[in-house]
Order: sequence, then C-alpha cells, then structure tokens
Amino acid sequence: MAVERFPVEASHILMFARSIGDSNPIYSDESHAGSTEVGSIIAPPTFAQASAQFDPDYFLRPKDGQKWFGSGGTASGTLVKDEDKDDSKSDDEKSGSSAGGLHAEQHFTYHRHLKPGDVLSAETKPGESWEKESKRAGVLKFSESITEYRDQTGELVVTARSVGVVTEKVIEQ
Amino acid sequence: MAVERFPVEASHILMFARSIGDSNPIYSDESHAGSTEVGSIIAPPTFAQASAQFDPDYFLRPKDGQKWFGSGGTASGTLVKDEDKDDSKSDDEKSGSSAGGLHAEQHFTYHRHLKPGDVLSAETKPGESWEKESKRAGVLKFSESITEYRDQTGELVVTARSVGVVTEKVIEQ
Amino acid sequence: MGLKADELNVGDSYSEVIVEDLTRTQIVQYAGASGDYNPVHSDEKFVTEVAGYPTVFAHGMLTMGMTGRMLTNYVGDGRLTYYGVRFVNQVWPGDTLTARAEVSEVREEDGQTLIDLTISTTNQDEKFVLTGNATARVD
Amino acid sequence: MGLKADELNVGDSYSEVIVEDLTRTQIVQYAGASGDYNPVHSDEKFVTEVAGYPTVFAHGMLTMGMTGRMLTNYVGDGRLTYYGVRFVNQVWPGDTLTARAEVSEVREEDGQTLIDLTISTTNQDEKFVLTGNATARVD
Repeated sequence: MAVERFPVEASHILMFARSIGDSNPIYSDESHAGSTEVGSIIAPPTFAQASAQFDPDYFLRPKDGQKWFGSGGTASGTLVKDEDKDDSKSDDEKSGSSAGGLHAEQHFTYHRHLKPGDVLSAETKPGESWEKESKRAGVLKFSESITEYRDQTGELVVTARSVGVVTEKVIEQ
Repeated sequence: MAVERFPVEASHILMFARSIGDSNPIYSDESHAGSTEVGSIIAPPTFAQASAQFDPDYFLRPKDGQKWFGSGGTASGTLVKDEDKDDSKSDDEKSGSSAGGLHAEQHFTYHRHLKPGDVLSAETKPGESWEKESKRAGVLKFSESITEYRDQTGELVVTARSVGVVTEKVIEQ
Repeated sequence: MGLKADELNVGDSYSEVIVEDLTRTQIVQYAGASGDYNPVHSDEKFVTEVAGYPTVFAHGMLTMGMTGRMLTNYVGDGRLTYYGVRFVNQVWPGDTLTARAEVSEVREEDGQTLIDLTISTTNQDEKFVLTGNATARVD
Repeated sequence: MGLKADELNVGDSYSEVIVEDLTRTQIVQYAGASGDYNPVHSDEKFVTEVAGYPTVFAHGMLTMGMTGRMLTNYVGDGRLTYYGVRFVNQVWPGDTLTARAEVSEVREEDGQTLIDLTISTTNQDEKFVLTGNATARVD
C-alpha cells in the first residue's frame, strides 16, 4: 500500500467516531475541543486505518470497471462468467476467495494524534512472515506489514504494524 | 429536519461519488477541476441528500443510547424487550416498522453547485400531503417536504423537494 | 464544456449503462456516504424477517445518483439547473440498469439557453425503475 | 485531563460496556467510514454461501475502535502513545462487549510519566474477542 494523499477532514472523523459508537465531543465539536488540553478536534486512535479510502488500489473496495467478489445477482461476483449470470450456485462458486484472510493483530504508535487539516501520506513495507499449526484452523500463515504515516511537513505522526493471517479452514469461533 | 452545519468536504465528496460509481475527476481531482470551466471540485448533483450525516436527529441512523430498529441478535431491535433477548421470532416482531415508508420522488433545483469549503445549513418545511388508492399496495399516503440549503453567506444554493409514501402493503415489485 | 444549442434537436437522446450486476457492497457504500442507514438496504435479517422483502434493495437515491452520472456525462459538469425523479420500481442486487435522457425542449430563459430532458432508467427486464426530468444550461 | 501518576497503582483497572446487542447497521457504518468493504462484514449472501460463515461479522478494527473508546475515556484525549491488539475471536451481530484496561506499570521515560495497560475485550459469554496493550502519558 502506498497512499499519496490522505486528507484528514472533520466530516470523515465525525463519521468514523460515530461508527465506533464514540460520541466524545473531542471528535466533532470544535468549540469544546478548543477548550481542552488537546486544543483542537483530533481523530480517534484507530482512524489512521481509514487511509484505505485514499488508497487507489485498496483491494477491499469495489473499483470502476472491475468485477467485485461480493454478491450481486449471484452469491459471488468473482466466479460467475458474464455469459452465465444466473441464480444457480455451483460447488465452484463455493470455493470463492474470502478476500485473503483475516486481520490477526494491529498496533499503532502515536508520535502525535491526527487532526483535521493534516494531509498525510502513507508508505507500507512488508515485515516478518511466519507459520503456525492449529488444530482448529490447519496451517496459519502470518505476515506483517509496517505503515508509516507522515504529515505534509514530512514528520512521522503514526506508525502502524498490521499482522494478517490466512487460514486453511474457516474458523467459526 | 434542520441541519445547522453541513460542511462540504472533499473526502466526503470522493466517497459519495465513488458510491454512485462516478469516477469523473471533477469530483476528486483538484488540478483537473481547476482546469475546467467549473474551476473547482464540485459535488455530484444528488450530494445535498448527504446532509443527513449532519442532522443530529436523522431517524435512519443509529443513535447513542437509543435502540435501533435493525437487527442485532434478533431480527428487529425495536420489538425485543431487554429482558427477552433471544433468537426466537414471534409474529409481533414481524409487524415491525420498516422505517416510515418509501421514497417516492426527489427533486433538486440548483442555484449553484456545491463545492468543498461550503458550510451549508438546511431547513425543511412540510409541503402538500395527499392519498391515492392502489390495487397493488392499498392506500398510499404521500407527503412532501421542501428543504432549502443555504451557504455560509445565507445564499440559497439548492432547493430540494422530497415526496415520501407510506403504503398499506409491502410492494415487492 | 456544455452541449451546443445549435447542434441540438428535440428528440436527441443519450444513454448509458449505469450499473452492471449491482452488488450489495455498492449499496453499503451508498449507505455509508449518504448517511441513510435504513436497514432495508443492508440488513438481510431485518429486511427478510421483519420488513417482509425477499432481500435488501437499493436506496432510491442511489439509483438517482447513478442516473445523475449519465446526465452529467451528457450535459457537462455544473450545467444542471434542475433534476427531479420518481422512483417507480425497486432496484435489487444483480440488476443492470440503463439510464436514458431525451431532449424535450430547447429554450431561452433570462438570456441563457436551456434544454429540458426527459429521463428514464430501466432494468434488465426493460422495466422502468426511475422516471424524471432535468434542465441544463447549454452553450 | 490525564490520569494522575500519584493516584495510580499497578492493578488499578477500568472497564466499560462498549456495545450492547451489536447491530448489522453499525458494522455497515464502520465499513462506510473506514473504507473496508470486505463483503464478509455486510453481504449476507456472500458470507453464508461463498465464505462459509453463519452470518456477517464485525471488522476486527471495529472492535479495536470501540475498545479504543474505553481507553480514551480512561486515560484522556490525546494521551495514548501506543495501542496494539490481537483479534482472538470473532464478533457477531447481537454481541455485547465489555472492554477492560488494567495498569501493569507506571514508569518514567524521557521526562514523561507513562502507564502501561493490559487490555481485554470480552463478549457476553465471557470469551475474549480482543487482547492487547497500551501506553499513555499521565500527569
């Protein structure tokens, strides 16, 4: 992932805070925020993840002119040929990708907190990768990635470390 | 509806344009937009409707501390008592509201097009209301509302007329 | 760039496929952007078990938004002075929609040349899902 | 306002119910805000018929976000210097989650007083869904 331009804007912070059920006015009310130690609206601690909105290649968002793997007329968009769009389900369809695994870990180090007006860029580098055996899920393949978020002055503001896992079998809890 | 402060921001316009499948760069690319007759990024023609995000009382958004009528553990959040949360479905639950009817008509008159940096306010007044008989759906109750969107200088920028309908029976097409 | 009045005639038309095989994900995207989180559009359990529909369906405003893309592609950016529609049938996941505009009048008003358009959007069964009108400034 | 170092002890804890009866709509809201539209979170047809799960489930990052609310309510706004978690079990619609932080260390670093916290979030069956750690500046 490389995000060239991630503008942090107040309306996006409002929607993000609302979606995590956090009505703390530090995320939405300028005059309240101005009166606090922080001094301005800031973004909730996990907001950096919403940089996905500004990654032109982000794989978990449908893209213009490309087939999406979620359902439309049939259960999977990826596995149905254009000449064969109907509602029948084949075993083939059931083997469809569930989008490259699950999120196993997420870590953020805050050099400072994000605020409206920041225009960030983000660069992601691969980290370690490793495997584990699990009775419940078969072979687990873990891989790490490190993302550095910098502001418009080049200052490092947040470092994120993400670990993804691909499992052999579906885990239902 | 009254929306005191509807800030039109570029990231929100980007997400809105994307959701309607419109990759026209006039909605996202400042340098392209600057070179056009329009001169800046603008919002797509139906964007004013997203003022719902900034209406503190908007009834089609879950609100902190209030029960939501969509599903959680059971199919309807409205009709399940707290002491009786389980997965059984009763006929009572099936009579749950589907949120006050359907959208029948929507009209926008553009005095000018919305752009990032606008901070709008919106005031809604009820319009006409009327009834119709329909074989397919029983009695249809229509009601109109008129919303005026003004910018930070008080200038009227968009007038919206919305017609809602409540039907006696579910219409499946 | 707008359309040129002297190249336009009543009856001229333009159409576009505005969505192919509409996905449930696009409906979710529209909910997120517009702020209309009515569960009939994204909550399969609610919509089938409580509201009594066969599955989730699109916001009327999503169809109006997608139809608006056809319009602005035809008349140019920032040219609409009016856009209004009726939602005449529901739009479901899997639908492929085609939107069409036809010039119904070319006229002068307050020193501007305007065109009136008749709009319709149909699904893969040639059924209307939206009908409407628009007015745009032309050169 | 942050916590006061001289009033804090290792073992002090704080907890909050971060969601009651999680709705499918909240998961849709999170998809829309975060930009993660993976259909396993909002597309019942895909998730049951293709991905093989019993229903849609929450983004891990939604649970981390909600748990973050407990954290910032405890340590104060803008006080976190580190927040990291593991997603140890899935979170489903209908879940009621409780998040808890416990002080594991109070220490000095670069002239600042920091606390380390051990975090866990459990569901209504007392099963862990998230475990983690955080560090915050205190007064």
